[in-house]
Amino acid sequence: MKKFTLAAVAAALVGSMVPASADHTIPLLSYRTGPYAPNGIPYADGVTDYINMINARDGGVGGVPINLLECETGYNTERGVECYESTKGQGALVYFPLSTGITYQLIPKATADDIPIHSMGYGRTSAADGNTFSHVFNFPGTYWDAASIIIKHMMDMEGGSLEGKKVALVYHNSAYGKEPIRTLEELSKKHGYELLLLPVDHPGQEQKSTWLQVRKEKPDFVTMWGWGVMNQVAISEAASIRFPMDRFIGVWWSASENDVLPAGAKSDGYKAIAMNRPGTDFGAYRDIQKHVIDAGNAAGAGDQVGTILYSRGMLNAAYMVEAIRTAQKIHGAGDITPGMMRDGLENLKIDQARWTEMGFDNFTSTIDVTCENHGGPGLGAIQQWDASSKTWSLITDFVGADRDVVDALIEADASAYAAENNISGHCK
Amino acid sequence: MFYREAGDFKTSYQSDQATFTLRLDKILFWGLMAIATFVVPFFVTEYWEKSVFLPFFIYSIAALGLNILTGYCGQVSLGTGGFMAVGAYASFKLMTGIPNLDMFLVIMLAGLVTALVGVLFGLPSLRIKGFYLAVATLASQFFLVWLFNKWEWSYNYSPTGQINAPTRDFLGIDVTGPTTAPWATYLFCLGLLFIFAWITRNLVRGHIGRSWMAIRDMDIAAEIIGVNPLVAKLSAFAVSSFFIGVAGALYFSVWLGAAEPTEAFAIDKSFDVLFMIIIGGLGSILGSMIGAAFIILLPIFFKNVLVGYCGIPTDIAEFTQIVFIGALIIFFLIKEPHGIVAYWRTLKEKLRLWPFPY
Amino acid sequence: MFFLDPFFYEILISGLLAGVMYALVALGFVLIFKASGIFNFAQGVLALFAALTLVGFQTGQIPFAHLLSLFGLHATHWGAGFPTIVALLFSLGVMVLLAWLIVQIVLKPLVNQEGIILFMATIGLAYVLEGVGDLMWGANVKELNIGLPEGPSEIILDATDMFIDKLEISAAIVAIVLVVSLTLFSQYTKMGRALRAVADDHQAALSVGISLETIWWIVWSVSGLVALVAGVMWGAKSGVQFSLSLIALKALPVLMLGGFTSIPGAIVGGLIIGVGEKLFEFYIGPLIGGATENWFAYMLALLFLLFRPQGLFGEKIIERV
Amino acid sequence: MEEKKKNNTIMEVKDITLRFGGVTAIEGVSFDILEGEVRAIIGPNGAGKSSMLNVINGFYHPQEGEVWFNGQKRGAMKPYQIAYQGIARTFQNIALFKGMSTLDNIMTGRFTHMKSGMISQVFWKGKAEKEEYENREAVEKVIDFLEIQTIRKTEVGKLPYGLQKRVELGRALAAEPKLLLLDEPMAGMNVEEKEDMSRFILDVNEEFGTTVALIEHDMGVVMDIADRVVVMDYGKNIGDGTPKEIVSNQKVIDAYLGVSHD
Repeated sequence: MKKFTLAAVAAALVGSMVPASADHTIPLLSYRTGPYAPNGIPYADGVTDYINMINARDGGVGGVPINLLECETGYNTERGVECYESTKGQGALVYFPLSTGITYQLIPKATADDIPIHSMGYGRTSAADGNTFSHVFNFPGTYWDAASIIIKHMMDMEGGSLEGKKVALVYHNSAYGKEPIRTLEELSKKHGYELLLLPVDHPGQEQKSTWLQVRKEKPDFVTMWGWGVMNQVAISEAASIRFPMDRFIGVWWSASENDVLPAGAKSDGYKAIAMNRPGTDFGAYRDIQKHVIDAGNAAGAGDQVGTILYSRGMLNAAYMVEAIRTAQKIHGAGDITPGMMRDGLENLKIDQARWTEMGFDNFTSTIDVTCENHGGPGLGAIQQWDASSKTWSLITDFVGADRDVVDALIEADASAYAAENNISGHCK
Repeated sequence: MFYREAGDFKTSYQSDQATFTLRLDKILFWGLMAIATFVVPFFVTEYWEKSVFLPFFIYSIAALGLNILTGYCGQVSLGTGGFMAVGAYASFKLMTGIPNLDMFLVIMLAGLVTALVGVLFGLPSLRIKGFYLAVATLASQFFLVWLFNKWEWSYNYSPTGQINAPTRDFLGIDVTGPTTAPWATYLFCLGLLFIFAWITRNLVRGHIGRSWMAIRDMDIAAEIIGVNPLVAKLSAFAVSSFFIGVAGALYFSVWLGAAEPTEAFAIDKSFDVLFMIIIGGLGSILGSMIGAAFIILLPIFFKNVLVGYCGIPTDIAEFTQIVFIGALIIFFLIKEPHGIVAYWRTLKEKLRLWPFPY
Repeated sequence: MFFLDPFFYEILISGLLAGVMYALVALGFVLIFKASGIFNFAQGVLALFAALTLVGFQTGQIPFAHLLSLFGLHATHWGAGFPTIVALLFSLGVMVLLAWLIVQIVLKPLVNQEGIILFMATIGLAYVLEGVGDLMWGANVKELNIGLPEGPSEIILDATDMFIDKLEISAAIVAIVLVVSLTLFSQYTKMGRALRAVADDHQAALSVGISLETIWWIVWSVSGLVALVAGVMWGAKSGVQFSLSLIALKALPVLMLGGFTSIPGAIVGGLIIGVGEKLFEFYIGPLIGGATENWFAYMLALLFLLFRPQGLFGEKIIERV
Repeated sequence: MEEKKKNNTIMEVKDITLRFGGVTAIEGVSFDILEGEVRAIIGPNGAGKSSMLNVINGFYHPQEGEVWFNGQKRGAMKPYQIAYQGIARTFQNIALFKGMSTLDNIMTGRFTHMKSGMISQVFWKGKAEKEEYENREAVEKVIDFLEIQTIRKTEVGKLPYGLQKRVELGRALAAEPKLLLLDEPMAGMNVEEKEDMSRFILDVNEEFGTTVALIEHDMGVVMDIADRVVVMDYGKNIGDGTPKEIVSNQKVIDAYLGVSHD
C-alpha cells in the first residue's frame, strides 16, 4: 500500500509538473459531475467552444493560441484547490472558479500569487471594490446589483412603489444564497416593503413547507437565489400553488432551461435576471457553428449549444479573450503573464460597437472596468420564459442597480476585509 | 532473511509491549520519519503541500479520531463532518478573537471545544446501538451544520457566512494565511499527525483503550468486569471528537483558508472518513492513514492518469474514476474484510518466516 | 390555537403525503435489511439509476453515447423511444439483472461477514452504480413524464381550498398498492415465507428448499422495483439528476423510527417524520431561521429512540448473559 | 482444608424473587456462601441458576429480597460497581472479548486494579506505564497458573472452545476477586478438559483462598469439588447441604428424574 501511495503521489507530481507552454493558458475549473452538473455542463461547453472557435478562426489572440486546461471540481472546494495548484504551475493567466466556495478560498491565495480571478456574477460581491481586491473581478454584475435590479423591476410592475408590499426571498441555504439578504434588507428600508426570508437546504427536493409559508404570508413577489435541483422544485411548487409566475423572479443562476423545463407548461411566465440576450442569432454563434461544431469538435455531448448557461459561458470566454487583447495592447507583448492579464482585466472596456465587431451584436451590456470598480457597469435585464415555445426572451433593457445603496454595502464589507487583512488600497 | 526476532529477545515486559516489537520495524519507521522531517521539506512544492500532504495528514488525524470511536470502541458515528465544523469555527473565533494566540494553542483549544460537543452528542450512545446509533449521529451532523450556517456570531456577522483564516503563526512561523511557506504548513501538520498517532497508540495500549475494546467486543461482560459503560463510551467520544476537532481546525485554517459549513462540512465528509477507517482497517492506527491515503490520494492519482496522460474528457474521467474506486472498495472487502492494513500484517508474517514458511 | 389555522390541516396532509414519499425510499432499505441484514447504502443511487434507465428507454437515448463520442460517434439518441409501459418493463428487467449481478459479484463472496463490512460493500456498489449510470445516460437533468396527473387537484381545491398535488396523491396510491402487495406476497406465497424465514435464520430458509442466492436475488430485485417507483415519483417532481440519489438521506430518520426490519414501521415512520418535520418547519421554523427539516427529522427520531431503543415496531430487548 | 469451613459468611441472598414481565425466574430463594468454600448451585435447565448469578453480580435487579455481601446489605448497584467490591465471574456461553488477544483479555480482567488517569495515559509516562507493567506481572502469574503461555498473543476468537473457557477463567481470576462466580465452567468439555478445569478451580480455591460459587450439571464433578450444594428447580430452592446430603434428598432426586410437579 505504501508503495502504491508513492505511485499515486508520483503521478500526482508529474501531473502538476508539465512545463508552462508558450500559449495563453486558461484553466477552466468546471463541474460536469455531482449535484450541480446540469448547470456546470452547458457553461463549460460554452467556454470551451468559444475558445476553440477563437483558436480555429484567429489562431488565438494576437497570434498566440489559447490553451484551455479543463479541471473537474465537482463544485467541491477541496477539488478546486487541487485544480488551482495543479494548473497554477502551468502559467495560468486567470481563474474563473465557477463556485462561490472556491472563489472565497482562492481570493487571498491568488492575490498572493499575483493571478487574477474573474468571478462573473458570483463569488464575493464586495470584490467589486477594486481598491481592496486588486486581483478579483466580478463584472458584469454582482448579486447585490442583481437584487437591486430585481426590486426595481418589481417596482416598475407595481407602478413605481413597493410601499406596504411583501417580498419573499427563497434562497439556497448557503453562502451563495445568503448573498442578497443584506441588500434586500437595505432596500426594504428604503422602499418600505416587507422582506420574508425562506431558506431551503441543499439539495432542496422537498419544499412543501416553504411554499405553504408563501401561501400563508401571501407575498406580492417572490425572488429566488436557487441552485441545482432546488430551482426545478421551487418553480413547480410555485406553479402548483398557482403563484403568479410573472411575479416570481430568479437570479441569473435560477434562469436556465433546465430549471423551468421539468415544471412543463406550468412554468410559463417565470422571470429571471439575465446577463445576456437569449438565443443563437449572433455572429459568434455562427462562427462557433462553422469552425467548431461543423468541424466535429463540439465540447461535451454537443447538446447544450444555445442554452442560457452555454451563452453565459461564451460571454465569460469572450471577456477573457478581450482582456488578453487589452493586456497585449497595454504591455505591447504577445505572450503575457498573469500580472499583465490583471492589468488587462482592470482596463477592460467593451462598448456596443466593439461587441458587434466581436460578433455579439446587441448581446449584452457594455463593460467598463476601472481600478476602483471591478464590478463593471453592474447592469442586468429581465428575461421571461415562454413555455409554449420553450424559449427565453428579454422583456426589459439592461438597467443599472441602485448604486448608492449597493455601493454603500460594498464599501462597508470591503473596508471590513481590508481592515482584517490590513490591505491599503492599491489605486492612487 | 533479516526480518525476524532472531537476536532480539524480550527481556522485560516493557520491551514486550513496546510499539515496535521488531528492531527492523523500529529502524524502518524512524528512517521514514527522518526522511519526512529532514528531507521532504526541502523539496515540497505548493502542489504537493496543498493537494497531497496536507489533505493526507489532516484526514489521517480525522480518521484516527473516528477509529478510536468506531474501530476501538465500536460506536459507529456519522457525525464527523459536524464535529470538524465545530473545530473549524472554534479555531476561527479564537484566531479572530485573540489575534496573537499561538496557532498550536488555537488548534488544541479548538479540539477541546469539539471534545465537549462530542460528549454532548455522545450521550445517546448509552441507549442506542449499532446502525441506529450511526443514523442518530447524523442528527448532530445536520444540526451542527445548520447551526453554524444560522448563528451569525459564529462567523463574525459576515454577510454570507463564509469564514476566512487570517495569517497566524506557530512560534513565529506563519502557518495560516495565503503567504505560508509549503514546508512550514507541511511540518506543522506532520508534527500534529505524529503526536496524535502517538497519543492513540498510548491510549489503546493502556487500560482505557482496553475498556473501549471491551465495550466494543462484549459490552455486558465489560460492565461485569468493572468497566463503566458511561465513562468508557463518553471518553471515547471525547477523545475522538478532540482529534476530529483538531482535524477540522487544520482543514479550515491551515489547508483551505476559507470554509462554509453547508459545503465544506456536509454529510459526505462524515461518510468519507468512515470509508477511510473501514477500508484502511478498523481498530488500526496504520489503517487509518492507509484509508486516508486511499480515499484522498487515489482520486488525484486517477485524475492525473486519465486526464493528464490519456487526455480523456474530465467528466468521463471522473465517472470512470468513481467506478474504479467503487470496484476497488468491493475488491478489497472481498479479499480482505479487515481492511488493507491486514494485507500489511500478512506480508510482515510472510517476511518474518521467509524463506522457511514452516 | 393553530387547530383553527386552515393551514394546519393542509400541512398535515402534505406532511402525510411527503411521508409516503419518504416511506417509498425507506421501504427499499427495509426489504434488504430484513432479508440479508445489509444496510444498503446504494438504495438512493439505485433509485437514481432506475429513473435514469427509464428515461433513457423512454426517450430512446443511446447508452454510453458520451463515451462513444470519444470514438467519433456523435449520436445521442436512436430514432425513437419506447412507449412508457414498455420502458417501465424494460427498466424493471434491468433492475432484476442488476440484482442478479450484485448478488453474484458482491454478496456471494461476502456471505457471513459483519454488518459493517457488507455496509461498506454497498458503498462501493453505490460508487460503481453512480459512475456507470452517469456514463450510460449523461449527467444533465432529464424530464421524466410517465403520464401521471400533475398540478393541484381542482376537486380538493374547490372543496377545501387546499392545494394537494395530484402527483403526490398518485404516489400515495402507488405506495399503498406496493405495500399491500408486498405484504400479501410475504404472507401467502412460498417464496414470501422463505423470505421471512431467511430474515430470522439462514439455515431455516435453506430447509424450505430455496438457495440463499435466489432469495437475495429476489429481495434485491424487489427493492430494485421499489427503487424504480421511488425514482419515478421523485424524478417526476424534480427531473432526473444526480440529486435524486440524495433522497436516501430522507429515508434514514424514517428507518430509525420505524426500525430497519419492519415494513409497517417504514410506512408509519415515514408519516410521522413527514408530518413532524413539516409542522415544525411551518410553525417553529420561522422563529429560528428556517430550513430546519433536515436536522429536525433526525432529532425527532433520536428523541423517540431514546425512549424506545428498539424502534416503533421492534420488540423489547431483554439482555441475557 | 478443615479450618476454612469455620469461616464466616461472605455472601447471603434472602428470599430473592425475580420476574421478567409475567415469568417468574426465581421465587423466594435464600442461601449463603461461606468465605473460602466451593459452593455449587445445581438444578435442571431453566431452574433459574444463571439468573441467580446475574442477581448476585448485579446484572439483574430482583423485585424482592436482599443481597448481603461482606456482612453488609447491598443497595441497588450497577454491575461495574459490584466488580469493584470484588465479585468476578465467567459465563455459560463464553463472553470473551473476541477481538483482543489472550493477554489483553486477562489484562482487562485487571481493570478494577488500574487507576491511572487520562492524562498520564495520553503521554504514557509515570503512573500509566508503571501500573501497566505491575499489572502485567500479576497477569503473567495467572497465565502461568493456567498454563496458557503459548497462546498469550493469540486472538481469543481463534482459540478452541476449551482454551477459551480457560482464558475466561483467567480473566476472572486476574481481578483477584473475593468471590468468584463460575457459570457452567465445564459445559461441553471432554473428560480431560473437565479434569484440568476442576484442578484449576480447586487450586484457585486453595492457593488463593478465593471463594467459589459455580453452576454445574455434571454431578460427578460437583461431588468431587463442592463443599456445599444448593439445588434449584423451577426458580425455587429445593435443597441445600453437603453433596452427601443432597444425593439422598428426595426432592432433588425427583427434580432430576423429572417426576411431574403437581
